Amino acid sequence: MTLHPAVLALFVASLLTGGMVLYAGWYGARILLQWEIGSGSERQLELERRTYLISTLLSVAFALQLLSLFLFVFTADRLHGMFSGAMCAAGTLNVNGFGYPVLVLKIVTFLLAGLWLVVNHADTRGYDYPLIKAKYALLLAIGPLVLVEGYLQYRYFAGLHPDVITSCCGSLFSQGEKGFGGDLAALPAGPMEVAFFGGMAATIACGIRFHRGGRGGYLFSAASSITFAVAVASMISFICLYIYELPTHHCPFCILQKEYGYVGYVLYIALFGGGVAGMGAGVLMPFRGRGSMARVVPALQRRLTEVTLVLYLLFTLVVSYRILLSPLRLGGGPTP
Amino acid sequence: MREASRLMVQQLQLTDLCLFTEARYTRHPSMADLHSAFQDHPLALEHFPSGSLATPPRFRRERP
Amino acid sequence: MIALHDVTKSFNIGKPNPFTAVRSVGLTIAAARLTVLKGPSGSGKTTLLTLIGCMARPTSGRIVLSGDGIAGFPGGEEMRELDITSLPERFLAGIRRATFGFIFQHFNLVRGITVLENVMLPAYPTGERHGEVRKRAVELLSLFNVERHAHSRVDLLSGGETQRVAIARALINRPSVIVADEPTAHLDTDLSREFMEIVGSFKREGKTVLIASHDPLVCESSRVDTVVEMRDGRILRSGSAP
Amino acid sequence: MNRSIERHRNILDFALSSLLRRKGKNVSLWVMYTLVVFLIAAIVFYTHALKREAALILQGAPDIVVQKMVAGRHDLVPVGYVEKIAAIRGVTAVRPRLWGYYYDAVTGANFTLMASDDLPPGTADIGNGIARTMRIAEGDFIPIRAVPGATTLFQVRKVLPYASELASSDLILLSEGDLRALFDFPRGFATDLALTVGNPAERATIAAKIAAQFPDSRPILNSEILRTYDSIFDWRGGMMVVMLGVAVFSFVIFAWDKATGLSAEERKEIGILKSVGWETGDVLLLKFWEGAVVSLAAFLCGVILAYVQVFFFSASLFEPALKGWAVLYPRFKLVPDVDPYLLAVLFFLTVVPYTVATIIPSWRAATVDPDAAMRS
Repeated sequence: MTLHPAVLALFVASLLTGGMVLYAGWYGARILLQWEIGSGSERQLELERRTYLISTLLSVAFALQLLSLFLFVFTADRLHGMFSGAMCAAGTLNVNGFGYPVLVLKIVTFLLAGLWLVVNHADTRGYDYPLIKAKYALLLAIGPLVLVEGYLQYRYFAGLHPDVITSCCGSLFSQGEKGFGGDLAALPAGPMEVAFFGGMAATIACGIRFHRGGRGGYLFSAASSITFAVAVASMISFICLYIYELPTHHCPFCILQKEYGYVGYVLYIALFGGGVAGMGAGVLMPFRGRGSMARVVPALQRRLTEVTLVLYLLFTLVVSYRILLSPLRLGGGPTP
Repeated sequence: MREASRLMVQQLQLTDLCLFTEARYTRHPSMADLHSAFQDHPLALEHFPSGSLATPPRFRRERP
Repeated sequence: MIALHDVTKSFNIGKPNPFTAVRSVGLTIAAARLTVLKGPSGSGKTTLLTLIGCMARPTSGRIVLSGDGIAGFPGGEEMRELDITSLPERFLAGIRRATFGFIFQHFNLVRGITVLENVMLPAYPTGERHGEVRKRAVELLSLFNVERHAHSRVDLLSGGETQRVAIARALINRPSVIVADEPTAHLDTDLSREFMEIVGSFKREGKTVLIASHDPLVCESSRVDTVVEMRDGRILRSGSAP
Repeated sequence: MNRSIERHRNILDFALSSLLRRKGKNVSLWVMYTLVVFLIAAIVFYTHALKREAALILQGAPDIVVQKMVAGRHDLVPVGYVEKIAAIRGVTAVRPRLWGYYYDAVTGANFTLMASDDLPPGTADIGNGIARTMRIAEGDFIPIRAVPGATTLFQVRKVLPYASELASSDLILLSEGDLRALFDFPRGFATDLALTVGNPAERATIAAKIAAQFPDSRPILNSEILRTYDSIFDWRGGMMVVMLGVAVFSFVIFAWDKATGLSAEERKEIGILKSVGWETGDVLLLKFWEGAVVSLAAFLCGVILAYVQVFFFSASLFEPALKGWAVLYPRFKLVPDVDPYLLAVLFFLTVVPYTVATIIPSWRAATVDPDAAMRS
């Protein structure tokens, strides 16, 4: 199954990303060892020039990571025709054991990549490379993840044999099913709605307070991360039900399809964007006071908070719009 | 364009598109058995160029 | 005002042919004055200019800019003094763009684009509105009465006109310091005298001017305030003009 | 915020002017780039459109086709099977089909002959491809060498419509009697049986029953007929892309070489930019915008050219490859159908490798020392 053009495209993407991250990681390690800001020696100048290369490489690599995350899900959705029993991407990912780990790894590397870009952006604003050690340590953490993900993705597609009987998302994400998908689906709709809307309200409140007063940065970042997790869980537990207008269909992938107007993309982009921005603001908190960062980090955090607020608000509006619009009324729901 | 072909297939109960008219197994890939490409003699190799394009369908290859 | 403390710049360290262009130079460039670096070629004049003009970083020693606010440095407005020795290149370039205007020996205009674009070039990365930069560029060109060449290509200009366009380009970002490396090397006497007129107008506007030259017309000109003699990377004598 | 937008605008403006200044190099790069995108796009469009066409046209194919196999070879099926198969519950109709191939020595083309019951003896309906190849029209006579040796002439009653050429370009329809006489078909046998099944869900179970009841028979389901063409081009489409991967790889090396091989003029220009006030990041952005403009232009032109080639000229470039040694090749127009997903795949296969290949060269170009211009 590896000779399908889309699969080849994904391999090209993960090979290039892996290569770039390796190259950047190797230089990152060299920088970590030989970096002394004071000296004007030619080696130091050479290393500083190298930092430009590394940040360019990694920005391209992580942009590629984002694109390949969506292409991966879309390819899985596109290939469900090959497998009897798979009605959407959920089924295709379930064909062999590598499907879901690859997806989870892709999401994790995407979030870490977003954080790296935020830290890198802050570092370039400071005039004495204040965060360079933190930046490359984080890079050395992301590198292996990206390589493992590339390998698993290869194993996943290589192991895809058509006509394998796979279980559809209906059974994967149904109440009765044991396992991760089932537990998420089994979460009761009523309390989850309260948790979701409460989380959103808390994040927005902390966000505004942090944006105006500059206090409570950790609180805001924690709130946005928890709400991110709650939102993902509530996607499966009740949001999809309203979109599909079907009380049993919990699949988080089907909303990416045409018949639901690709609303899945809007939701996921808003959710992931807001999540990364919120966590980014949190990651920068410890560097608020350090030297040249004192002036740069608060301004950057304010902008990140704005991004989180806007995206989370968009997410909540779309969700509540679909909830009010859809004829389905869940029993315990707070809505009239 | 498409309607006329659909009608033709419906009326005459055709089974394959007329794309590669070189050999039996490339003209009707869904009908041909696995061995029609090597029908000339026991050691025959497949030699029609479009044979490399019209590969035997998957359901023929996978299941016995 | 720019102060250099015990600045050394050597190249190809660790390679077979290391050489030191500038050896532990101590120098202060007074504000709103015309300083001339005098000395034969190879005496480190040009390297010293690149160090002062934030183009390169010294191997050792310290360079300190001072004055009422450091233009081009984020949050520099209310700073009295800034040690720029180990600033990353991004910030050096910011200061260079805002504080220094460069005039080169070979004029260094970009062939293939119009004169106006050449003058506007240094302002592109600042992100200033295109319209404002263009208006200022046209004013500068008319100030040096080369405005009629605004839309012609650079290689059609005469030596004198090219020099004036180069000067206009140096002034586009309203720098407070003008750095010129052998400006009169390709000019005849009356064009050189005219150049010194322009330098005089800079001083009247309160700009600091730094010229590296061994052209007697420049060194003995009455407008010079300090002459710094250099040889083999060291300062022999630095005193006010005779 | 608009300060950085203005900065991007200025640098993009300068990037465009610097691209135009070095026309020779950039145009040759753009042409190569467009060619690579065109080739991959044409392949991807062609395979996608053909698969959709096959899936839609063949929906009318028989629900189940039963063939008799003798030692792995397709053999004639005795008419006796018809009653037994008709007896299976769920089978609504069984129609024996009589068809075969005919090699016409004159034109060297292969035709498909098929029995059709509404034709008076001595007449034939021929596909448009045959009419074109043998240059005959309605009312003319088509010579067919019969098995006993004599060449029988059939009068062409009707030429099948041009629009249906994708399905019937090489078809000759004769009455059953003529066909049996021509090829000395033994009485009581047919080529295969076309079954219609009332409830589509039962097709698989009925096919299993037939296979169990007649071990020497081979049922072929309608869904399998439809998916025949999925596997043809999928694998082949992939193989083509692998071969084109080599083309992309050589193009990427070409782009790398173009990006590293800076002319003295360019290096001097970047030196001037750096000395005048540009910073490494700005020059990197300049190089990025140059690459982006070339990539976008090439990607758009390549895709548009591929679209025109595949949907207006129905991939005439590929015809020799697809035609092989066949004399007769159907003329058909593919219904345009471009799927944004394909464009994304195309983007990954062409623009992404180019961008990655030019990062390091443009970085190397951008790290010219600011004081280089002073010393020149």
